[in-house]
Amino acid sequence: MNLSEIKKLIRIFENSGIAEIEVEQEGLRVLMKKEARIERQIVHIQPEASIAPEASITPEASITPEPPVAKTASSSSSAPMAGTAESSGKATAGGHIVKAPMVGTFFRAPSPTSPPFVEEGDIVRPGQSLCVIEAMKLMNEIESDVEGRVVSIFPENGKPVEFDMPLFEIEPR
Amino acid sequence: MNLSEIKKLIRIFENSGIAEIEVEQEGLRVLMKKEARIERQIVHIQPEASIAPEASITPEASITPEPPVAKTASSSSSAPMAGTAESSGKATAGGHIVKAPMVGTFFRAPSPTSPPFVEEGDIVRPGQSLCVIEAMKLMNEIESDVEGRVVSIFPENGKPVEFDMPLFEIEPR
Amino acid sequence: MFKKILIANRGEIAIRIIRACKELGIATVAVHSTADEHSLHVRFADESVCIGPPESEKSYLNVPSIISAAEVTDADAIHPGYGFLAENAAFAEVCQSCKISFIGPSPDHIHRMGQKSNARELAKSAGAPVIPGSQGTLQSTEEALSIADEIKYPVMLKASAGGGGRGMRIVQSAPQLASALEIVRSEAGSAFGDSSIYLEKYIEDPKHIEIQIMADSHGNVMSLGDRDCSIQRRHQKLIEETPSPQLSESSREEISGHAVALARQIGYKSLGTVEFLYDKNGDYYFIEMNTRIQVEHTVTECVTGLDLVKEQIRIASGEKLRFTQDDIRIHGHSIECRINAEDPYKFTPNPGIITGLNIPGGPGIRVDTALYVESEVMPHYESLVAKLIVHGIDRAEALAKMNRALSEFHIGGIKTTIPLHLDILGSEEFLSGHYHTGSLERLLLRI
Amino acid sequence: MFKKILIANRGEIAIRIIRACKELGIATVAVHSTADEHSLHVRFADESVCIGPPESEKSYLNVPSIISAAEVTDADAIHPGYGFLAENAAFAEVCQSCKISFIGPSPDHIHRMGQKSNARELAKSAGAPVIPGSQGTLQSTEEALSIADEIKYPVMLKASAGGGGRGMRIVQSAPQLASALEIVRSEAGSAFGDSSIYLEKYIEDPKHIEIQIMADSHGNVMSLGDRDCSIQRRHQKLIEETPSPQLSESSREEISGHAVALARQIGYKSLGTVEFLYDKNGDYYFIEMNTRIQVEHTVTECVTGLDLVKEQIRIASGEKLRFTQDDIRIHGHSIECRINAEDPYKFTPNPGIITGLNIPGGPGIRVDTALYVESEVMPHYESLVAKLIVHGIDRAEALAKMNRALSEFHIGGIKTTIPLHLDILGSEEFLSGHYHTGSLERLLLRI
Repeated sequence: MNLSEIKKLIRIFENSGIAEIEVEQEGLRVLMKKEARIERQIVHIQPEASIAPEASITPEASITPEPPVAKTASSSSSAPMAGTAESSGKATAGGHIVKAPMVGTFFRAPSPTSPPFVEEGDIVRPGQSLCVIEAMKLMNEIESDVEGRVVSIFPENGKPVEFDMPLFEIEPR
Repeated sequence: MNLSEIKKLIRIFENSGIAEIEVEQEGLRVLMKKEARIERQIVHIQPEASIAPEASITPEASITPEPPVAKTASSSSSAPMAGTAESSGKATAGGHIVKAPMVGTFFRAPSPTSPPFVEEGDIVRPGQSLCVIEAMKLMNEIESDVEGRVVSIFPENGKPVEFDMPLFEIEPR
Repeated sequence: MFKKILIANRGEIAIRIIRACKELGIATVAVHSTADEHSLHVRFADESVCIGPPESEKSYLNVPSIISAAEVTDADAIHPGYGFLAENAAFAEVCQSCKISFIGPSPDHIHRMGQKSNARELAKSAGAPVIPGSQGTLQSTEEALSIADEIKYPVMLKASAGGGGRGMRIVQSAPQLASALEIVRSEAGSAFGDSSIYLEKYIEDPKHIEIQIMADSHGNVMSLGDRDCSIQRRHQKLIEETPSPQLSESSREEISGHAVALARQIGYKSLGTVEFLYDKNGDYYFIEMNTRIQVEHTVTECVTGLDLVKEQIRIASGEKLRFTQDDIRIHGHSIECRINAEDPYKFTPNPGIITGLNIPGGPGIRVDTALYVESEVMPHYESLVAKLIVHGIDRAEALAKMNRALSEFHIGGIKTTIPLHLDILGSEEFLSGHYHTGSLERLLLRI
Repeated sequence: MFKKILIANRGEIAIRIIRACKELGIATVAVHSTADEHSLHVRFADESVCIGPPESEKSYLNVPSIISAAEVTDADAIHPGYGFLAENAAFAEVCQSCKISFIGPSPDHIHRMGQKSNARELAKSAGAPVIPGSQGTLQSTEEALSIADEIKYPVMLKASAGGGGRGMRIVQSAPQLASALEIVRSEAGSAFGDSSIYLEKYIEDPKHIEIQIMADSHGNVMSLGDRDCSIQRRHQKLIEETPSPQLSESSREEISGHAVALARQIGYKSLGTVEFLYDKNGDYYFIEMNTRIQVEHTVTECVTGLDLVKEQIRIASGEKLRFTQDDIRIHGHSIECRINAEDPYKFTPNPGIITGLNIPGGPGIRVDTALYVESEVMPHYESLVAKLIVHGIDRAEALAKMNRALSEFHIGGIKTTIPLHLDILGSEEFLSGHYHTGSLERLLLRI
């Protein structure tokens, strides 16, 4: 059982009429109780098991909101978005993530002939431009909100990005 | 048992009259409690019992297809069968059960004026007639297949029974 | 024909439009908020773009994000569905300026019909009856008395700045008029800071009758029959049916004629719905025109055999209608029940996770929904979660089918309007067909 | 009209019949084996009776149990569905003797149509063309040669005791006939212990065309149009459509005429299906008559707007048909895909627990199924788990709808024929409409 499954179990428990539940499996023990009237959940997770991904007790598929239908091969291959599940997964693992605040086309430089705003390894300061996102013919400059070193740049230059997509990973300092 | 099965179990538990349930199977243990002040009756099911097929609450039971739709009140009240969930539940708790081998009308005596074949408390032998089931105008005598004492007679006289419905509980000796 | 359509909506209507596109061989782009990432419309579309956070204002109403999504995916048209941006003339204009086809009427038509007083004048000039009343605001008590005499009592006094049921008073006869006028005027002044008042005939217990019209860009306009949408609570439709069980064939033709004449006069091009109040005397009055596809278009589809969303797309792409008014035949009877995630009697929204789902099937049953087991009905959006539509050879069969289908419909995890629908279908008033816009509220008092 | 009907069947057809009863206001009794305790038909019925263990012979084919269940629940009629006891004349007779109405034709009609040689003679005497061939078994090579000359090659030699594709040989021309006769005769002798042989014309690549007829007990007989059921594998229908894409209007009328004439001549009363082979030259031949409701009755319902199960019940209760042949109109086009729990290419049954389910919806889609999430598809019973039926204004729209709906249909936990249906719908032969009973087998060789 991983964290998202526990989160789901909490929701199931919250919506139920029962007062207490304890689930134990392969070294992971989860105990939840409702307090009379206050309705608060206490989650005890044994430290060694809680973070380790191999503590997951059930096949992922049985818990993850299972797609009721599979997308066709053509549809997934034609998806135009630059970011992938992998990149966003990678993004969440490390430092501070700058995400796309709007839908548009991602450009690393203010014009095709200019040098990029930043390169991986550069040090940036708050307010410094990182890229532009073109939306409805307008160039929207995206600024860093932290001081740090640019660890990764996720989208390719000139590719579309959608809302909330990770753009940069910055190691704060 | 995965999350969706636990969810089912919660619902089964909620709708049951019991206050606490613990299910253990293949390294997974689930314990649920209801607030003590609401419930009086406490049923504790041993891990062994939870795996035995006779137990009313087993991991299998939690997987049992739950009704996707509830029957309407009128439908359940008009159900003509003599046996009820209670009687069959009770039946499974104790001794040897003689079940209906066919659909028909249950009669405790060979004719309206005769005395019943058996009464609760009677000792019966293999091959002794216990009742008749009338089907298609034919009287089918149902015989005991064990020697023992008649503990319970489940259907009422003159009521219809369906296939596999418990008719008698016999304590073998 | 379009190559790729972006659907600027969510839920069942987004799926409805994706289905039409698939059947026409047109690629689809779904847009969605972060909350809708796992929604069925996202899964069913060929591509999807996340356009903002859960709040509608920042996602489904976010014009730059939606236009940008169309641009980055090379969509050549946008279907707005209903609600959200469907009747937003400014949005239709932005689409036009960005060379993206808006699947709906021109911005000008949306604008003109969106202003209710303007729509009323257009209808009047096209010969449709409108609710009689004062020309603008009342200047004096004498004027009010003379108009009321002319249009006959009961009349309604309305504050020009009022709305939502406030600043209104029904007047049954002349002796009450002067004092009522004083009261409403002073109420309006203190409530809205504007004491101007107008007067119109009060229509008692009317039916809400609407005509589905369809017009292409080649001058063809036709009616696809009526719908009776009188089962409403607080102006929210709950059950719709066609044909209306009360309208005579001649009234139906007459009202349809007015709807077609209005569309023709203004040069309307798209699907549209012209709404009327129909009173106990058989008189009817134009109230407004909706310039979008409507929730209840489904019942018209059942009885005509046409796919209105496909026709809407074809019209927007410039195609000519492939049939004439004479080809339209109404077969049988159709009823729609709106299944909302609400407490059926308190009408409070009831979002939640769907724990079980049994969708009715068999002959004459249609279900449009975005629900699936473990999907979440979210508080951010409207509570309509499924449309159950039946089609029978006559009203009696349609009613029997609806009762049967509702009894099979199981949605676990949330409260829905299903029990209320069964109550309505069991009420004598509904069964008789002689129900009106006040019937449901009165029925609720008895339950 | 009946007060309570017992449905002697399971799965989708039991649900189909329960739905019709509910809409007619008739109470229902489901019967079930112990394995089907949690089945949807049991839940949907007003009452249920367990009639035996999982094996069909001891439950759904257990006549005393079923009759007894009807007696203890006071059911006044039994609907047999299709399969199981639907064409069992003895069962229909038992019902009659127990004063329970059997919803179907008389035992005599079931019996007469059940004997294929008898049915052929009845059809012949009613003027329908039958496959030409020898009168009974062949006496000599000379006789074979002379008949073959008369009916034209190719001809088929068949062992009288053969069946299931064994003991058959196609002969293309006269020189091969004598030796082929020797071979089949000796094969038949050793395989079946009976060396009698008969000869008939070999129909190359025919279409399977059937006519839905309906006849009441007041002398009214009518045709509800044709169905093309040529997509078959090992004589199992997989896709059915109406109207047949290849039949001309005049052939359709002619064939329908024969079906109606046969029913009228024998005084048939109920629904029935008269099956024909239709060859490349436009010639057609009666093959058999089915005296039950058929799996594919759904497509006829879509295009006629009628509920055939309700009509069947009304006829059995003695009611008169409420319309005439002239009232029957065919609207649009309908296709059914049978979704079986099978490996789509190996056709091996694939029972299992349903782990996920997404049922297609929207306009023109009908699904008949007993599936629900966590239900079990059992090895004891036939593999049909769902029928997906579409209705479009023409064949092109119906095809587009079927492709769209199949792509939305998700059944988790078991393999189904859905991928195969998509292959068939994508094949040129199916698209052209010029497919025949051999098309699927050939298509499978290419996949």
